[in-house]
Amino acid sequence: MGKITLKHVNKSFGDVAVIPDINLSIEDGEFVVFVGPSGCGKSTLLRLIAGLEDVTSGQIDIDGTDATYLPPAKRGLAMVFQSYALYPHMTVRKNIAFPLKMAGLPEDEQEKKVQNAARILNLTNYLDRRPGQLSGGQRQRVAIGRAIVREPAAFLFDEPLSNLDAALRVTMRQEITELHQSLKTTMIYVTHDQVEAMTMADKIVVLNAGNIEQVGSPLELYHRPANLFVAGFIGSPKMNLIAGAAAQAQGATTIGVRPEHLDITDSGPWRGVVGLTEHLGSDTFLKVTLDSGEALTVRAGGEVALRHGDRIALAPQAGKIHRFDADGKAMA
Amino acid sequence: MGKITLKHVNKSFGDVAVIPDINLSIEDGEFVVFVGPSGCGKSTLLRLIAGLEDVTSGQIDIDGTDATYLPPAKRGLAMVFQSYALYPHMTVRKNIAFPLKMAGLPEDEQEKKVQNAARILNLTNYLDRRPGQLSGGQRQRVAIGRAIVREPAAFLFDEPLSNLDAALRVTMRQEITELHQSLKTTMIYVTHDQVEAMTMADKIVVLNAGNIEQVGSPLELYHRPANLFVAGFIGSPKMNLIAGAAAQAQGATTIGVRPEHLDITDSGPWRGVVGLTEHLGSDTFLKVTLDSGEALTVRAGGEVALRHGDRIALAPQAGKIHRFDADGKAMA
Amino acid sequence: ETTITVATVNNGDMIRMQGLMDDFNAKHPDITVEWVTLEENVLRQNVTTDIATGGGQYDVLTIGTYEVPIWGKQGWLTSLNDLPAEYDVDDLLPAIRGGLTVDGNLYAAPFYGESSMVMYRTDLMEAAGLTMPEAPTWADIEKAAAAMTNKDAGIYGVCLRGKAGWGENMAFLTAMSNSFGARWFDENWNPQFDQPEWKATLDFYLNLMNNYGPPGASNNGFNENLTLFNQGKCGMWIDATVAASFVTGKDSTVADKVGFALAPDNGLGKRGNWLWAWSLAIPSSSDAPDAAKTFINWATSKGYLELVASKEGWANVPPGTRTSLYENPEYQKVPFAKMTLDSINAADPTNPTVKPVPYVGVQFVAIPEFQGLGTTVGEIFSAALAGQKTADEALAEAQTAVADEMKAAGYIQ
Amino acid sequence: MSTHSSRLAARIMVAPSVVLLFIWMAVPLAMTLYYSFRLYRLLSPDRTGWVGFNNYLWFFNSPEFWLALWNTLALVGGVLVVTVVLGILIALLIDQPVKGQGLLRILVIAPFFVMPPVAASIWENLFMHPQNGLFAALARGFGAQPILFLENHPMLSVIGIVSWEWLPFATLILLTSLQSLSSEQLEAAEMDGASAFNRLRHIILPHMTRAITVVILIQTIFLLGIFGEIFTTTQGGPGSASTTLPYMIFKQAIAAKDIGRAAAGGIIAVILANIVAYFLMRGIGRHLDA
Amino acid sequence: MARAVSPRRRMFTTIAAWSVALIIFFPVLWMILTSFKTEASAVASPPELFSADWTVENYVEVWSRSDYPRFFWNSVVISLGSTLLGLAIAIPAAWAMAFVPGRRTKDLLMWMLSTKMMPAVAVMIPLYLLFLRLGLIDTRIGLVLALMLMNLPIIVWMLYTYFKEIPGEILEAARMDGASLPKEILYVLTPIALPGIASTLLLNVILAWNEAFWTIVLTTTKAAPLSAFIASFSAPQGLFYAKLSAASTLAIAPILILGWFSQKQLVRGLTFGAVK
Ligand SMILES: Nc1ncnc2c1ncn2[C@@H]1O[C@H](COP(=O)(O)OP(=O)(O)OP(=O)(O)O)[C@@H](O)[C@H]1O
Ligand SMILES: Nc1ncnc2c1ncn2[C@@H]1O[C@H](COP(=O)(O)OP(=O)(O)OP(=O)(O)O)[C@@H](O)[C@H]1O
Ligand SMILES: [Mg+2]
Ligand SMILES: [Mg+2]
Repeated sequence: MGKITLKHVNKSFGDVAVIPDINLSIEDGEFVVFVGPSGCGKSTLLRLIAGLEDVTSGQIDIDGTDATYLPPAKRGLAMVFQSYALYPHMTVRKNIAFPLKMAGLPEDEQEKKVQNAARILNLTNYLDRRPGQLSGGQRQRVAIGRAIVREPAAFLFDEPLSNLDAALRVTMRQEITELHQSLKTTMIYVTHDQVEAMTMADKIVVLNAGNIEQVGSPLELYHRPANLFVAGFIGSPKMNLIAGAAAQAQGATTIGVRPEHLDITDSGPWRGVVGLTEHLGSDTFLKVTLDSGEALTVRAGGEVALRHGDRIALAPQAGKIHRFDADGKAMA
Repeated sequence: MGKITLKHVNKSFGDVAVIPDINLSIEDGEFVVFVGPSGCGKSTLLRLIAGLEDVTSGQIDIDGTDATYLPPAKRGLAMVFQSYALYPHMTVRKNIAFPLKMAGLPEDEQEKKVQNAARILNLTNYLDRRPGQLSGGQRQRVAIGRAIVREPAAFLFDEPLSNLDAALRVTMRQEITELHQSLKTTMIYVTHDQVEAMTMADKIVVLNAGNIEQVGSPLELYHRPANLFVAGFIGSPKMNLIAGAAAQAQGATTIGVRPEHLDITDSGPWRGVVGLTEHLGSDTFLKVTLDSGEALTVRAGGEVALRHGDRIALAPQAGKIHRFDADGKAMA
Repeated sequence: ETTITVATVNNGDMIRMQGLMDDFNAKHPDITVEWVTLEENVLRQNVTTDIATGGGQYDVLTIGTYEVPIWGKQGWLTSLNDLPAEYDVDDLLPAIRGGLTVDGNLYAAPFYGESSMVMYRTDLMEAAGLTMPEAPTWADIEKAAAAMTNKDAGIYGVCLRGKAGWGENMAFLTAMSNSFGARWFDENWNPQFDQPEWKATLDFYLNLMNNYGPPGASNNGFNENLTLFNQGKCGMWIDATVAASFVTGKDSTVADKVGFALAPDNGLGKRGNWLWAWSLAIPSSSDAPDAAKTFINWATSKGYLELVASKEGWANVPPGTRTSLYENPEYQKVPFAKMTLDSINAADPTNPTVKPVPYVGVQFVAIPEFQGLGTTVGEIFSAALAGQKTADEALAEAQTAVADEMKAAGYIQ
Repeated sequence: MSTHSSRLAARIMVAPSVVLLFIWMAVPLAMTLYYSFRLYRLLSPDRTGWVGFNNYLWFFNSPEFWLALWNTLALVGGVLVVTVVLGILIALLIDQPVKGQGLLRILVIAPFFVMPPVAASIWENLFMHPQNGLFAALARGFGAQPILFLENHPMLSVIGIVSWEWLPFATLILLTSLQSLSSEQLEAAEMDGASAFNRLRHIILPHMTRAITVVILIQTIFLLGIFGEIFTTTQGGPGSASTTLPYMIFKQAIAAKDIGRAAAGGIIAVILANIVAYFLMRGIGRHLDA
Repeated sequence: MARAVSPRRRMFTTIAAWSVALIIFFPVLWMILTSFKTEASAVASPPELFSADWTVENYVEVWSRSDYPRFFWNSVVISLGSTLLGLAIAIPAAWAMAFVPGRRTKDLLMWMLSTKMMPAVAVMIPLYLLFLRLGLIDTRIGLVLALMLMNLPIIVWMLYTYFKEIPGEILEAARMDGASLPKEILYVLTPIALPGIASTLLLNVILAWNEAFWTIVLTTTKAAPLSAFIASFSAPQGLFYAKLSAASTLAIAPILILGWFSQKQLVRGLTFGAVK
């Protein structure tokens, strides 16, 4: 139903090769998350898969057949645009019903599906408004609604939850996960949210400047980042990277320790001074400047008594040190 | 310089009172964060303060003088729009320089400030592009750049970081915090991100359906939510709320315990079965269905060995139980 | 059942005919008449295009004395020689009939005819202590113009056509030049604008207009002058005889103070009046020539004149076509009837000028090239009136332009 | 946006227009080109034949040709300046929320409803006429001599009349373009401290550039062919003072009935129009796709 | 979205806008007033703003003199027919050029406009002959075709500008939602571009309505529209301004009504809220 394969896909805008050469295979029913820094080509990749943009070279297969030159409408995919792209002249109801109308569903079934989507998305009271009368989050929900009413071969989501509040986001996250579990439809999902990436993905694809840095399950990436880029990108706050003596001591050019893998113990080998403290309630993040000059972030419990200027000692947890060679590659 | 007071401000769109009656005072130099569910009126409130929307009734003072009918240009505020509102026909450079040009700055100073902002925002390579050629996150950064190059009486940010990746988001968060510290300019900041709200705010304003539910420092809200709404809204994953017998045992209608305040111990009073587990790497969230039927979320360490179907017992940490009366108000 | 399409100009007499169609329809129920009524310029453009390309859109054309000889010669028109006896061809005014006949074939039946004459303000003449002779000379005109002009009161002694165009200022000036002994061409088609007669004509005209004419006269045509005259701003106006009924009509503020005189002369034997007849003709491309002929017979017959007289009174009968009309005692009661007849009789299209010419036409030269030539020369003379050129410059320019065209057209080497 | 399939679709979508317009252009153009080398006078059908470039030469040798060229450009330029400048101002004005906006807009576009010959006739006789015109009456009311518009300022008068006719066209296109300006952009500019003038200069006008370009190009093409108004008002005069190239062609086609010359004039006009269009495209064409 | 403007400014703009509109409209108003005057007072000097004797006699005469309804109906068929046909052909073309621009798009646009560069009088005879051979003289279909082709470049150009201002992503969304190209254009593009389409329609109907050269050259009786009607009232012998004004007023009255409906479609910001 929804197996998607990219073979040597290249995409350039004029002279700029936004995506130099990508090979990727997405299995039927998989939930794949694309992450990567802003501007790395995630939306472009999605648009290539959708058929909204032509590949400069390479091939895209959907379900084993070459779809490289198939028009978007024929690919049977549903998409949530990063910019929403709502139909400004239609009410929310009509916006959501549009794909159903295009598929030729009878009116009453359209209405039933719309009502259902609106309920999930908390939009029931807004069905008769136009996009111009909605808040940013409401617009985003309409965009999601338009995608989920259908039964496409695959869903493409471009940062669908970025304008929603935490509570709704959690709800929506679960809704989408449930949707995935019940439909078993392939989903490709772009997000900047670590929690979304970690919890929803079967497979995370880390992109950097149009290249794939690593593909793997969330925990694989968390525990065994293939290189410095992935190490720094996955996990928030990001992994502490230490070069110099401490690294050489481990036989590596750089070593990395995640903030949550640093314990504050008087016996710790690394000593330093507490700088900024960030209180999230549930946790506290401490910036610690080591005597060797390195700045580390440490995650501590919600109620630590440490203050700016306090001296502490840190110990990395056993087996939680990542080692990287001079090329930034992870060492076994 | 930037004290803003709202007195009995009301805003209706047609029949719908989006903001029924708000009183709020923002001190000069304060960093205030507005949070609340999507559609609760955050953007509207910002637009009222900016003067882009007329109050239906009530008064807005800026620096002690009545600014209710002052046009936006005269209020001396800078704003980042949720929808970016970039000038499509100008390059990034010109977009950012626009407020400076309007203020009549000499070209070379404009260029210097633009370069500086571009550096902070990682936009240096994109200065000659038009907004249409940028990714979503790049556009958002341009919008931020346009606000921060000026020296306004106050900044209004409407979800400025929602489309940025985690790493950049952390950087930008720090940049804005530093900007605030160095300029001491009032900032009003709308966000859905709990981390941003908790770490950046001097004061968080929790809005719900156009009403203020609670105003307070981040930790105040975390530790002493005034009511069920705030309790549920602040903190992620959200606080577990338990009614029924367990609550009555505490003399309350509802009690609340945050996921991070539940320990998994065999001696725990609440017993249940593990359902879904979400692995974030740094943490694992467990959904536990108690024997009494309540579903709780529990935060556990990154590497718990529990699986779907395991039976466990939970104990709330001492003093971390929130009690609410029948009206949802917090009890002392 | 035949349908014929009749193209007509939108003047009052033609419009009136459309209102009287019941009579025709009653007599000829098998013929349906469709009208195309257009303004003169547009009509001429459409009709010319149609006939020259053999379009065959029309069955009856309304054309003037300028077109008939040219088109007749081309064989574009159906001869009307076989009109029934009761039509009484011999009753047509000879001057008019002559202009519509080519090589003995009558190619069009005149619907109404007109000439030009002097209209003047009796009250102003009286105040100036002058009287207008029945047949004034140009000197009389100048004297009267000088006497009547009172620019402060907004009264100008004489209003003449100044608007450029072969049917506007050139109609007037060509007719006027006849009385000065000038001609467009000599017998060998050599243009004559370099001759003293033309110089005299133009000098006189410019002098008259500059001293006694209204400002902005280079844009005044028939309609503009009519308006001015009706508003009492002109002492004299030399123009078409048809104007007589307008300046004495209900829209005129000077209706009861207008006198008429023959167009002026210079004692050379020709008067400065013209001759024009709107006539009905059948293009040879018509597919219903018989029905068309039936219609023309009806529209230009004596019976039609009586029909108009019975419905609208004698004053509204189309003038200038039939001798019998002017012999009718009822019609003789109509004011300026006689003046119209005299004016028409004073023009002779086949022998229009003092010196001999190779062409037919009083205020035009009936050759295909004349419209273009008239337009060009009209512009030059209009510019002279506007003060952009002197008379000499204008004449020299006209001479060159016309000579070039005549060469191009192969009349002269 | 542009993908293989959409490009294919695009080609199919433009095809009908292109094919129809090609036929519409090519056939008459070919015929005109053919006639332009022929002796073809409607009223002298017996005299025909090839004349080489004579018809063209007639134009180049005509004493009024260069003046006519200049007048043509003056007419186009003058009307463009008036309509675009006033069009922008009026579009801005009637875009404001004012009472009776609907009726107001109708009034502003009303001149476009009047057929050009009628419009010219009204202006000539009811306004510019030195004795009966409203302007003359006004001038006399102020104790001044009436201006002889058509005699002393023929080109200006024609430009004035044509501008009045075309102002609604410009206004309406510019107004519609104004409608699509997102209000948030204006709000952002306002927040950025832009004064009303600066918003106009930096946001509104740039937004309207494409519409302005279109107004200029479309009007240029129309204005390059205008002759009716001139015929009704000044007859190209006095003399040749207000003769334009199309009016010269008009005289050849309608008065002189010389189809060969008119055709040659038509070809010259097409060349002139192409030259003008070329410079316009070089000057402002880049705004089309931005 | 609306921010109230201060009453004083509102009043100022109202006065300014109305003054400008009235100045522009004045000649038309004058024409309408003239149509109710007698011929004499129509040219009275000094001009009479309000005639002493109002009359509808001009209308009576104009009406009785020719078959106004037939001319009117021909005008409606020809102008609406040519414009609607033109829109049907031009909307796809403009879609293509606005949303799938290629390197040649600008040239193509320019070329389309260049088909209008030939002065009408210069091609009068060629086109007349062409129409004659095709049997299209004096047929409505002939005029519909001619005017459609004459205005097609204008329609394409105007639509192109309006389409260019619509974010392409909205159309992409429709494509993703399974809309075929015709549906994308019908359900999404057209309604969003409605203000532009309305003004295109209005302007081109007027252009066709007012076309006074070809409509007269190519018709005689059956297909003659109001331009021919008008041409039968201008410049005959005798005073005619009042009658001409009456005829013109009759000719513009129907199109005023169309104008009224079209301008209502010119509403602001249809794209508002569509994209970030
Ligand atoms: N022009 C309008 N007409 C009617 N209702 C409107 C209009 N604009 C906004 N609203 C409604 O007002 C409410 C508040 O909107 P607002 O944009 O302030 O929400 P918000 O808190 O910023 O939401 P979000 O987090 O989703 O951006 C929403 O329910 C929205 O639907
Ligand atoms: N039309 C275009 N012309 C030129 N460059 C473009 C164009 N569209 C996008 N780009 C560039 O391509 C790169 C990838 O863009 P893309 O939108 O795919 O990024 P992204 O990964 O989705 O980023 P974000 O997370 O910020 O949305 C960016 O650097 C962007 O500036
Ligand atoms: Mg993106
Ligand atoms: Mg918002």
